[in-house]
Amino acid sequence: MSFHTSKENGVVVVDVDGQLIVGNRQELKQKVLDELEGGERRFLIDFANTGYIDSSGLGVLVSLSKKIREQSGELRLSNLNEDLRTLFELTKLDTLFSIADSREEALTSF
Amino acid sequence: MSFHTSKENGVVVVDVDGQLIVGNRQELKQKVLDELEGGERRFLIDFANTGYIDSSGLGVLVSLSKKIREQSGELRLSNLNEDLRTLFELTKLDTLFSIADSREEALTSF
Amino acid sequence: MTDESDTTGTERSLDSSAEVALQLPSDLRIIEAAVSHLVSRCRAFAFEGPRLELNFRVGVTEALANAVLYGNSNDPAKTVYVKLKIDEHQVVVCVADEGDGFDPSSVPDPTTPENIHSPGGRGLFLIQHLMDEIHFNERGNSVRMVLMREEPRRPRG
Amino acid sequence: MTDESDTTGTERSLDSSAEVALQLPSDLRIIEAAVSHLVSRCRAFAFEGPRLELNFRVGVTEALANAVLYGNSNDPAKTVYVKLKIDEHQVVVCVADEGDGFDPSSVPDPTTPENIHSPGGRGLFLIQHLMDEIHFNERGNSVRMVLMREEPRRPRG
Ligand SMILES: Nc1ncnc2c1ncn2[C@@H]1O[C@H](COP(=O)(O)OP(=O)(O)O)[C@@H](O)[C@H]1O
Ligand SMILES: Nc1ncnc2c1ncn2[C@@H]1O[C@H](COP(=O)(O)OP(=O)(O)O)[C@@H](O)[C@H]1O
Repeated sequence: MSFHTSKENGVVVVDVDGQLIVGNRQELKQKVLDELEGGERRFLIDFANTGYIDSSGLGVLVSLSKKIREQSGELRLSNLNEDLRTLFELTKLDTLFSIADSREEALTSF
Repeated sequence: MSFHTSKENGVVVVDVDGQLIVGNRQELKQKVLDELEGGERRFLIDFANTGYIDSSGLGVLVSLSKKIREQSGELRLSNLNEDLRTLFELTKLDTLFSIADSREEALTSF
Repeated sequence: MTDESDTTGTERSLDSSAEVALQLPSDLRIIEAAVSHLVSRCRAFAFEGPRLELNFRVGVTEALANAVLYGNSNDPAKTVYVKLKIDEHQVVVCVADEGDGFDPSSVPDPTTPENIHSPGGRGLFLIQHLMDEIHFNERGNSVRMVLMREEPRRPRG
Repeated sequence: MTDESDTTGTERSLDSSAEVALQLPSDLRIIEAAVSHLVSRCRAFAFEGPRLELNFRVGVTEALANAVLYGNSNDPAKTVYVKLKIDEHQVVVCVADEGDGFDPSSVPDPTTPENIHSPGGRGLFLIQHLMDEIHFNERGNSVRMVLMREEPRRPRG
């Protein structure tokens, strides 16, 4: 598992490789909050290489989204496969997040 | 556990926070080899914040030391506490490495 | 304490069912490895696909996280007990902790407008919706989850 | 399979000794957590200091790593069995794997001039020098290590 951060067109893009679960959610949270503190305002979390997400992983996305909005920033998500989409739909979090099919789509829509 | 890398006076300093054991040795190895490939030649691994080292951790130090020497570089170690020193003495690896008491001593002796 | 070779646990491995027992240190860091282990034991029994990769993985992850965090109060000296039994129809997983238990019926629905913005509270909900059955013991420190290999035809309650 | 509260293992915890049993997924990622767990169980029994933080930690880490890597061929579907018993004098740890075993007497001394530059081969050596006793079962897939709480007065063999 690892989180890889890059910057594309003024957007901080975080790739989640592996699982986003209770054991590593703090690492993602800290990475994004550090960038937010550093002045970044546009964030994309890309799940193209993500295995599964548990409730803590979903929770960390909810709390990051709130913190980013408080700084007038924006968080988008992309590349949720069918399984991950099921999780967002079950928990109704698909209504809370701006979810794009692809990374490109997400990046151009900011 | 984490490995933190910094550059001081032309020396790549790696701090080992926590354990250096079979579960994470590859991470240290990769970090140092990346720097070596990037052209760095002087390395200091500092154990001030290290809990314990197992045989795989010792092994990774031996193999890094060899790879660095092959590129005419140098590896030093510093801040081994009494327990860690015992491990180096037991395995006779204290004869293989250049071990300094403090980080400063190691840095000035390059 | 013995150093005979029979300290290696033997496993009942008939053609039609298999059992796995784990006794784990109560530590969030072991969850990913424990789930991979259980998944690979299921695969060895020809269970695969999204029900394994999503429903099983997430359900078991949630139960283990709750056992570690709440049941065992995140105390690394405590233990989490896991049992898995797989046969040709279903997999049954029990996760037990050393805690005092809780009342699962008191946990609110995380999808209501008041709760949807909360960072927590979705674990039991996910177990309930991803597993086919979930039972607690009376004390509330042991959960038993059943997942059918194939999606049941009747809609879930 | 039961969901009664007695699925929680109970532990014999007399005043004078305690036992711990773990059944672990065979995965290098769990070693650190397993060792912390065993260390905290020893601490709860008033064993502390460098013999715990160095000798015990390193000895147990080596035995677990060998069980996962060699005994269980790094196959995450396999299991590692750990038993610990601590009393007022000593702690005894057994680590067993599902492998075919090996002949410990065939492992060369890693401190000789020919071997000192090798990246591997120091695990058993460390166990032998850090623990007070080490015994293998005949098959070689189960190791039993004894560590006295206090440094023995007689020099080790
Ligand atoms: N094994 C357990 N022992 C004690 N309390 C538990 C246990 N599992 C769950 N709970 C309680 O149920 C609540 C809801 O759990 P859950 O739905 O998993 O969400 P979250 O973990 O995000 O709080 C927890 O906050 C906790 O109070
Ligand atoms: N549980 C085990 N099962 C089978 N072989 C083992 C086991 N433990 C150790 N060995 C063998 O003994 C050798 C030496 O082990 P060790 O001294 O720990 O050094 P290393 O792990 O660096 O090889 C290993 O390479 C392996 O061949």
